[in-house]
Amino acid sequence: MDAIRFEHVTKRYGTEEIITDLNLAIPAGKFFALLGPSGCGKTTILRLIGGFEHVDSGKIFLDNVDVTDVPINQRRVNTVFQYYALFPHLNVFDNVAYGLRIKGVPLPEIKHKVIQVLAKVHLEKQVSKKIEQLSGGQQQRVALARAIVNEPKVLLLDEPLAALDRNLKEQMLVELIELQYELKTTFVYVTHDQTEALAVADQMAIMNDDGEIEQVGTPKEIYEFPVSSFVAQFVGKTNLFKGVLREHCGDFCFCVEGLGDFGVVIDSAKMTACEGKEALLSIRPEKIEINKEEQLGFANHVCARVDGMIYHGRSTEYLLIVNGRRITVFEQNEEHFARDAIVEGDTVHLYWQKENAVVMER
Amino acid sequence: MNKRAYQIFWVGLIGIFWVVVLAAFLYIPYLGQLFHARSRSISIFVWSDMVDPRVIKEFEDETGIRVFVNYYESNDELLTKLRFMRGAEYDLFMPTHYMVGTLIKNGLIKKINKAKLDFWHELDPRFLSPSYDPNSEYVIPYLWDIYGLGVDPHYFANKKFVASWRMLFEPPYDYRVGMTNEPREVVAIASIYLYKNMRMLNGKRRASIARLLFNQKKFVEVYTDLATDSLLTSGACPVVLAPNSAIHRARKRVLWPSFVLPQEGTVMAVENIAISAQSTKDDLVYALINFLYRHDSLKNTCELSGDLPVMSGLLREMALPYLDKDQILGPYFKSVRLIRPLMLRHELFEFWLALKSY
Amino acid sequence: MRFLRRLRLPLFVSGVYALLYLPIVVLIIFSFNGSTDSHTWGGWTLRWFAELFRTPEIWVVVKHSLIVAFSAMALSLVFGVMIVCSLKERLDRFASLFYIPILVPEIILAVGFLYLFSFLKVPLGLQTLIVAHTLLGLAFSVPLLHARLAEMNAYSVEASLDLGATKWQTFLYVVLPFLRPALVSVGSLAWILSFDDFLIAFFCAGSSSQTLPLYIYSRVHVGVTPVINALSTFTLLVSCSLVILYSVLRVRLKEII
Amino acid sequence: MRRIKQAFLYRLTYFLATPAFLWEIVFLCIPFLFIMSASVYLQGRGFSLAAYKLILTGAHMRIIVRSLVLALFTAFCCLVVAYPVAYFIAFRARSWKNALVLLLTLPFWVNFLVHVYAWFFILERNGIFNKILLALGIISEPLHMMNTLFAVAIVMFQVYLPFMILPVYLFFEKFDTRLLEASLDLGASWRQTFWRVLVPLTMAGAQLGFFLVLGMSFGDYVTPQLMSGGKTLFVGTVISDYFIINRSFSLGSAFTCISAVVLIGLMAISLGLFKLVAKGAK
Repeated sequence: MDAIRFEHVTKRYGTEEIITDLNLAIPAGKFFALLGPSGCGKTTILRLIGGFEHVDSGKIFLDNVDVTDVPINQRRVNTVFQYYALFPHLNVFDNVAYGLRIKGVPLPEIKHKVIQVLAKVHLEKQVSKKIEQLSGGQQQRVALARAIVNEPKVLLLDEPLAALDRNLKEQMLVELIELQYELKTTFVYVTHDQTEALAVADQMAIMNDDGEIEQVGTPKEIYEFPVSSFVAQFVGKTNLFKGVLREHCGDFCFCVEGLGDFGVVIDSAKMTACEGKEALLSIRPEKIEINKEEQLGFANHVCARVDGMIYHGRSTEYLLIVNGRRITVFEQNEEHFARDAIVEGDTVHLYWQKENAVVMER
Repeated sequence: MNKRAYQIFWVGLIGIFWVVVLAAFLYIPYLGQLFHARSRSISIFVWSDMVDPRVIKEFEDETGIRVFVNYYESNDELLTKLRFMRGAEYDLFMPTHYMVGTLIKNGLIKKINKAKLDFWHELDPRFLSPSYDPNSEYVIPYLWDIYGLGVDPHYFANKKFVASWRMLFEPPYDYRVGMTNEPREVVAIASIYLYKNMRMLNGKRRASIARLLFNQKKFVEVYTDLATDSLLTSGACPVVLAPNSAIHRARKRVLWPSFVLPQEGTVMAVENIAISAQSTKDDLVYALINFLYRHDSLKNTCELSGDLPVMSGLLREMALPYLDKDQILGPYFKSVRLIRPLMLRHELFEFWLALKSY
Repeated sequence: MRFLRRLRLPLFVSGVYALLYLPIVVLIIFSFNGSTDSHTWGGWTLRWFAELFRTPEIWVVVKHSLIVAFSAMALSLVFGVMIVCSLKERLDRFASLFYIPILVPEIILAVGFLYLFSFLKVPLGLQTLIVAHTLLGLAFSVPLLHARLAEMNAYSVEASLDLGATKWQTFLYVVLPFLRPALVSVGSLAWILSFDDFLIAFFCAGSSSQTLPLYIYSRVHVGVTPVINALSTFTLLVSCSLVILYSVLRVRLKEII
Repeated sequence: MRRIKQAFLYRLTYFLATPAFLWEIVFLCIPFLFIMSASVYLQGRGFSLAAYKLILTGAHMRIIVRSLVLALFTAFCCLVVAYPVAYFIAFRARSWKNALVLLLTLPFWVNFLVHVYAWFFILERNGIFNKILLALGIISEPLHMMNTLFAVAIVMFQVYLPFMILPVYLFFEKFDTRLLEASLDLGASWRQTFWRVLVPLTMAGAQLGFFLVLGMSFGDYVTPQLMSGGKTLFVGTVISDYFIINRSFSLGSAFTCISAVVLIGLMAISLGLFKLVAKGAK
């Protein structure tokens, strides 16, 4: 079942079309992430769900009920805002109790629920503090508590962790996942940070700069099988090659000018669409084996010259040049002392399996 | 020296420094006077509508004496300001007759030197040696005003009009009246209406005058000294209590307002010229006074303000179509009394305040 | 229906503005009134403006008013900046006390000034008006400048000192520019309070220091003459053009810098 | 000499802070003391409460109460009207914002007296308002508006309205509109959002404006004098009359003190009310 469904939604600001004919279904009970570059309109989608903006055409369904013209305060949807938007004149308790008070819930029940939800976000000690006395992470938790205490059908999170430092961010991510698991509420999480999205989401959508959805799927699907170069580049790092797809004795091969032919695995439906046309090949840097000596058992092979190296701790990033093209390769730092250390200027051999390369139309 | 005392010393020093700076700033005018006495200029304090700016201008052009003109709107304002400044600011002012006694008592005006006045013989003797200045020692009568009813004849085209204060205090028809905002005048006129005389009010008289005015208040549109003339011309009030000067001004715009002197008799106000006791510029002041009384300047002033000159000869020359000059200069003059307060000042004030507190 | 509901607020606001400007528009129209009687309409004319410029006494009192208004404005700004910058957050507790002079009815202040000046035998003149109006100006300048300064990022002063500026230079190039918007609004408020003040001037102005409101009051007694209307139109025109000039200049300056 | 200079620089804070405080002391505190002492001092009799005895009679108290009611009414009307206007300017006016704020301040540039007097042309018997109504056929006889309490009230409302809108607007300007969205998002209606979020957070501006208008209209001299036709007295006119016309300083001071006490009392009460509204709104 879909928690939220967009049908042919278009939104304009003035003459500028932010979202054009959007169709999107967000499954119920899942942690759904909406990933896109800054300014692509993902926040607008969130605001449309929340009811802060009105669509210019199309319909929005919440639990299969048309909510296109339902005002904000009557939608069972709550938002955790990017800058928290906590009420400065109320303390932590009153902030969290706000929605319940509005609904006219009796006071003992409010108290019970608020304390419960504050415990969930580990803020039971800050109940009567003022907002300005809290740290950024604590404010974030108050904003979260304030939203979930209302038991919304859908919780919208608008880049909620953007203002936090890295460690806090990771900690909050884990807590968010646990919270979602516990509550089983649909979370819609908007972010421009792919690591966040990959970490939290059960299901995710990638938006491009024009406000179009490029791909919807599980994080793994998205990462392993991007449908477009945009997705491939935006989610993780990749090496892209332009070339032409050909069939050769039942094997598929991808010809890149100046590099040679590479074997790829591809289903026949895609083959018919792509054959003979210009296409793109994407190989993730960590899928490429780098070695100074020649190796056996790999489908594809090129020689390259090392142009630079960046040490990342858990891995090393090699910047390589093959026939004037740049290729990036990650290698896990498995041993304390690697075999023959690769240094700048060395010539190395690169290998990858044909299953690890993805062919895309655009 | 211990630390605390040191601190206090400095704070005190800084405080004193600023106090001295402030004081120096406030007393600048005194310093200015020390260095150069004011040149050929005089400062006069006059009714806002009684001096024609053109006359002053002519005087300045002719003599080269600079005249600073300041205005007041009531005799009480004049007295209060003079008292606060001990009269030092002005050389000449223009009190109404009922204020003259107080000014003399307070030592704010000095005796005039009639020898320096070249028009004394022209003044109407009826205005000389009045009760408030028995030997005409202190003030020179300048202009006078007679009070009556300003009437809109259109309203009374089909209604009967009686030349009586009744039209003002107990209107026979349903119309609104305009009053002046000077309790001295109103109470005096009420007394003339009820008792045909102006004696100090005893308890009984005071009560009946209070009743009369309270009842009248329902019909009163305004108690004001502002622009009485426009009340008549705008049609808001068909009957107003007004000095003739107000009618004079009204008739500059429209020709129909008429001025009626009630048969019960009426009151008048005489404006006088007085010289400040502090003035040190006698020559300049007398030059100005003589200039003000010159026929052409007096005529200009009267033309502008509508007040009557105390020179009967000049009065007869003037074109005053709304006023029966023979009537006011003839036997009727006997029933025209000088306005005076019929109660003590405080009593009159509280009386007026009570009337207006409802 | 929804369209109408959307228009409700803008319509209400334009109604309020219409009410605010009703007397002013009437005033402007009547300053071109050809009739001598200020209460009836007698066709368009410019003669009141001609008369306005031929009446020297008006310009004397205008000059007085301008002197008083500018001095009071300057004093209240200078004193305000001085106290705000020296006490900083120590002023928190007192800042709102400075509002008292404008919350107290002006008439009470005026009477108090009269007592004070007559007790100290201070000669009444422009300088008494200036100090009196400075009190009113301080009522705006101290709390508002204080609030503005509190918004200032404390690090910018430290940054300036770190970059080698002296305290005085920091004040001149960092603090003062930051205060500028507040200085402009406070300054214009203080200026207007002083320029418009009738009651205090009524009690505290000396003989040679009549101000414009006093002059107007004395003229109103005879019935507002169209010359006064013309004067009001003229001041409005001048202030409008000053405001426009200021905003244009500000834009220009921004472009240049 | 150098030591003195150094010591002086060390005391610079005192030096700079003194003038403003000096002004408040010399021109605010001392005059108040003068007024208070004058109210209990009768010439020739020394200390006496006779002045208060006279002032506390019916007529005077009636005047004070009437001024108070009028001032409250004015301030309240201004507050009610100012809120939507300030809201519009702050949140809806977009590019018109600066112009609208500027337009609020422009009326101040017309002299207050002239501003008030202009209402004569509008309200008088054959003034603009009556002429329009007559021409439209709404009334057959000119309405009697000039020289009534209605005229005083409407003029006060009109001239003091900007003093209310401006402070309220200033606090709206500081207000974070995202809080409105947050509140609506949490299920509050517009009305609830208004009372629970907008009002508590802009209360300080409303208070400032309210007290400003209350104080100014309570002691106003010009408006009642010109618009009521002198038929009814208000605090401002009476205080002025006591000093200028009656020259009775003890009575005038006593009246001033009592009106000030009443005004302060009222301000304290309304401060409590404001707090209550903010609290109740929670």
